[in-house]
Amino acid sequence: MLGYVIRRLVLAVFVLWGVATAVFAIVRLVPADPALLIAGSDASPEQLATLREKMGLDESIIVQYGKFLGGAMTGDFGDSFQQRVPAMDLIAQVLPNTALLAVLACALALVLSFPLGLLASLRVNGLVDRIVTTGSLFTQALPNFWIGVVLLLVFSRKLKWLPSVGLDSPKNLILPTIVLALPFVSVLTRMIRNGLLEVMGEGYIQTARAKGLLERTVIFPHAIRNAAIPVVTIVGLQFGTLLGGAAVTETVFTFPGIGRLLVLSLQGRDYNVAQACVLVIAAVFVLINLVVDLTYGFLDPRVRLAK
Amino acid sequence: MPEAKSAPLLRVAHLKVAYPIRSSLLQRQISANVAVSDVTFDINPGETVGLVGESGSGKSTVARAVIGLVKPDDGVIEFEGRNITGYSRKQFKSVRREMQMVFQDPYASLNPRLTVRDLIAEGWRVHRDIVPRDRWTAEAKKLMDRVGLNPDYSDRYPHQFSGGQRQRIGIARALALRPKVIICDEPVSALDVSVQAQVLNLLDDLQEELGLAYLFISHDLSVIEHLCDRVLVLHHGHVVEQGNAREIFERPRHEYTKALLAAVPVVRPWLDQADEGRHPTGEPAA
Amino acid sequence: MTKTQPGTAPSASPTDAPLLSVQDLTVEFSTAAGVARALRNVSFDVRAGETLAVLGESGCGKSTIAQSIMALLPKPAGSIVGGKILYGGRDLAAERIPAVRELCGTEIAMIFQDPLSSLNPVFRVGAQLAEPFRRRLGMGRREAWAKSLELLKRVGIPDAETRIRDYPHQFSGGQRQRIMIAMALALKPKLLIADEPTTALDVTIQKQVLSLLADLQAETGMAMILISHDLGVVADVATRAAIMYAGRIVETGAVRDMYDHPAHPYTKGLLESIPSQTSIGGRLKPIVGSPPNLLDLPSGCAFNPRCPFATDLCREQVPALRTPTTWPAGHEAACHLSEEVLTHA
Amino acid sequence: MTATAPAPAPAVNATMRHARRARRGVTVRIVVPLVVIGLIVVGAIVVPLVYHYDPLHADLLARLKPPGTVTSDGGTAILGTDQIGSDLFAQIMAGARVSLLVGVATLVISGVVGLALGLLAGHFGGWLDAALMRIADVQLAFPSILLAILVASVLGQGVGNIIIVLSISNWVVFARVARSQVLGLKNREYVEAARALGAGNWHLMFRTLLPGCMAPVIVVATTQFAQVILTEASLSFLGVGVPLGTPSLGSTIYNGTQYLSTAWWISTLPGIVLVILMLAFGILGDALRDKFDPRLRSA
Repeated sequence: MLGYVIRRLVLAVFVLWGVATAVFAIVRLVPADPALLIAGSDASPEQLATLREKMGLDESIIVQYGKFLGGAMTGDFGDSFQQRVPAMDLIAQVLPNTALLAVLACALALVLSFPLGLLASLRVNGLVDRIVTTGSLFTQALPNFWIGVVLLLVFSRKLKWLPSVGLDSPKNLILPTIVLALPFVSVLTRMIRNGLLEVMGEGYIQTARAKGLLERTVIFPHAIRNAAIPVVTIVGLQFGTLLGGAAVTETVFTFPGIGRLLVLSLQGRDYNVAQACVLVIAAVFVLINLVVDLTYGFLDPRVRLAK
Repeated sequence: MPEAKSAPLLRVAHLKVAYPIRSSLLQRQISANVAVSDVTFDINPGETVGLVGESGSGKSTVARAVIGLVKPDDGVIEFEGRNITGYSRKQFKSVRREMQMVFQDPYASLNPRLTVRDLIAEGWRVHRDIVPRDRWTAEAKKLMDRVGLNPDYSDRYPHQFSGGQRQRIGIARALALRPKVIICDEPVSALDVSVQAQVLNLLDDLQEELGLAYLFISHDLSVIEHLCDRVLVLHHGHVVEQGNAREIFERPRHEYTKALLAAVPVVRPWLDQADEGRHPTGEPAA
Repeated sequence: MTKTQPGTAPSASPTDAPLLSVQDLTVEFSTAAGVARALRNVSFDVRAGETLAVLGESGCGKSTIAQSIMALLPKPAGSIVGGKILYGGRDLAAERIPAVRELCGTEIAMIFQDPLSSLNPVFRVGAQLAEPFRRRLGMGRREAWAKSLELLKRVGIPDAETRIRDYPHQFSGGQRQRIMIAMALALKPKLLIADEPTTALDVTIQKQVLSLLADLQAETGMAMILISHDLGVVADVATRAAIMYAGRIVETGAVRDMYDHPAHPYTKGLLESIPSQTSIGGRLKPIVGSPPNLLDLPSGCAFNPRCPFATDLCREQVPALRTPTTWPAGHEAACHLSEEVLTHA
Repeated sequence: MTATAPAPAPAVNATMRHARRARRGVTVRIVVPLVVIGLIVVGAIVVPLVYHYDPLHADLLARLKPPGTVTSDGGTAILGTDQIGSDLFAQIMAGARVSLLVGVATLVISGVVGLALGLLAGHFGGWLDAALMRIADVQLAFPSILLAILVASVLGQGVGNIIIVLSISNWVVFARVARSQVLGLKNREYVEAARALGAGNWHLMFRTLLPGCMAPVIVVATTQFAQVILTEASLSFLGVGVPLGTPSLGSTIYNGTQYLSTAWWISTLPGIVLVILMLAFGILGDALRDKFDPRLRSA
């Protein structure tokens, strides 16, 4: 188990380094001049020169890269060009909001999908199964920005039940949570349904039945525990999609989160902030998947006890 | 029966194969799991040598090493006097024409996306000079007929055949290269008893007709006893006993061989109680 | 199912009522390619303490018998479409699944071919062993654990005190099957169904597992149904056997009677196709052809296309199980030409 | 010796009808989505040609007209007009054309690259495999839409750039599927049999392993196609996708959101087309999965 943990940790660090390098490369190595990108095409040569110096662009690319990595490790991504404050401060303001949103969406998805997936798997082609299968197809087909817009129109503009923008009251969380959770629910439900169906055909389920256990006991814990193992991995991976989806959803609802900060900073060419946003989101994602991998090892003794 | 004077077709001396154990952290090799060590035997033209052992005895590893699917760590493999141990993949290609293999699982060993004709012709695609392309269909049909399959079914896919028929396809594929020796890795253990006998008879007929040599691997002692001239008994990667098949089955010397023979269920145990000579397969020669 | 004649039930002496009596059991599976008739009019009895073997090749339906008795038929594909499974005055074929499961474990238990996939990989063997005690008898954790340990020792797992905390993948194949046996026998069932219990094991391990089963049977007096494809294993373990082909019992009787004087051409063919001392160096006598497709059985006797004795009658009429006058009671074969088969050397 | 070909079953009963229905179901679920996708493709090619659609042509008098309005030049705007007076039907179809183009191009590029790299990595293993998989790990640590947003905003707007961006974030999926499939097949006896015949790397990779990878790759391609179109729409919605003036389903939906309460159709109708397209691909992907992976197929 220790070897497994160490291996996962090393991998996580490596991935973060890779992400940082990729971000650096994307912003610095594209043919365009970052200073020009930031200052805009109408800037004077003097302005550009000052900016280059300020950004350290006059130094060699290796030095720039070293400084960038060093800064990234200490959470120093430079100042925002627009607001003249450290990029990390801006992120610190909005990160908790996104975290709250993501956790709520995740929780909602888990709470909905486990019973739905279970019910669907109990009677294949039954009523619940058909509803779940069709429903999940629909939710996956709906672009989340579009649902967001429609929900806003219906519940805040027409019915005036819920506030539309910002984050002034807990009520502001309701619509974004639903929009973020929807695709997640459909993926998870199908995953649980198919996982359970597969597990129910395994030999140990026959054994459990042959022992005369009630069907309830056959499912809890025998089937569920085994079906949950791949689901845990998917939850981790889907969390990334969820964080990505936050950029769109937060924009639709004008929600003060890291996704919207990223979009705004890109629109304002505030690359220091944009870099920081991407790296922070990637770090969160890597961290969550690290936890997921360790949970996986805990759930499956074959992984934990492998020599 | 082999001619005793001629040079061996295949000579294996002190064969050792180990599978690396890698550290989970850096995937560096930290030690090795010795699958077989110090295995030595010859196969003469037209002869059948049996490798018998339980799971984990390394008998399949020997087969895979001989045909070049795994690299031996030590020892020498000679084919018709040529040392093929260190052959590169390209060099090995010429050996593969002479040496073919029939696999255990008639379901997994045939590419499900190829027709029987294409399965048999696959070897001709690799070795261009055996059969010209325009003769493939005709030759494939001939081979199907030879192994007891209806040549009209040459356009069918493996899943349309039963287990025994698929094993016949596998044999036809091996024969297509016109080899001198065929390595049979548990060729009948996935088959039902009644069908197993058909395949064993087919192998027997082909040997007689084409002068093939077999390296026959099985866990089933009665099959080995039926078919083999000489036998090697493998246990945990070591040869515990080898020699003339009849002798080993009638007078096993090693404790493991004795235990193995004693463990085989006897079809008609009641005959044994009357008769003194206990045979693994029941039915003493009465 | 109108044109087939029901097989006659084996004669039972009135004083000795069978523990389990299967009568005219017929089971169908629906598959994408059509309906497979897995079992047709299968009848047999098992008496307390005896071992009945069900012998047959892959796809003959022998495992379906076990699944039918234990209500383990895959749903919704498989269903019992006719016949009775009588146990303790109840017809299990007619009862609802939960009612049958009540009997599973306490009255009838089962072990399977592949001991690795039959054990749940994510639970300790101790927990799996304790389950019958805890869930069925309502024992406390500690008591159930002690009972499990006792069982583990009984089936010969060395160092049971520590190994009880291990997971299935940490055991060898033979040990896993021992654990399965311990689990099946936990609640002292009256009947054990062993479905190819040693097929996945090496011969030396097979011998140990079979002798363990024999010991346990002598100890508890339970009856056993052994499902196997191995003529040797059947001769070793059982006194009586039913030989199956394409979903029907084609011959049944004392193992020794049948092996020495097979009355069905299939039994005869099976016995002759095994390599034996007399066949060394020579040719075997296989049964020609392949087993039939259960979706499209030949008319008449299902064995007729492979049978050297077959006549027009065999191609038209399904033979019923019968005991001709010269045979010992209880030895029956489903063949129109049994007399000829018997006299044919 | 007869091959055991499936033959018609002797009796018809309830269980058999069930089985037949399940089989027919898969076929229907493949054919119907294909027809729907085909119709949209034909529409996307033909309609803009017939309508002579010009996205930059503004007709302020014809702004925000509801579906069915007769326009000044005598035609009927069957789906209404947008905020600059363009015919919405023509615009949606032109948008679908851009979306489909982006989807197909991305899929071809990322599919070919991913499949090739996955095959190589799976077949040869070693450092190539390790390097490739670490790159994949890094890339999967990016939520792909973030990568797309970042790259798109650096590269600038444009259909070509969108295709590059989406290809970069999609090849990994194909590479991983192909690689894991190859790893699964590699030790199958039929691959060993090909090696025992003396087959070289080329033969093994393209004649033996590649055909075995195709089924899951096709399934993944179906779902990825939907994902790509959706991501393109999202990017256009965020303003980093197709340039202004290029209609895409995403940009049309975005443009319509400001008018939702007054002209619901601008945003809703292209949304519905997008949903229909996504649904068709979703159903198709599921049906193909059922066809190729019978384990999950219900009896």
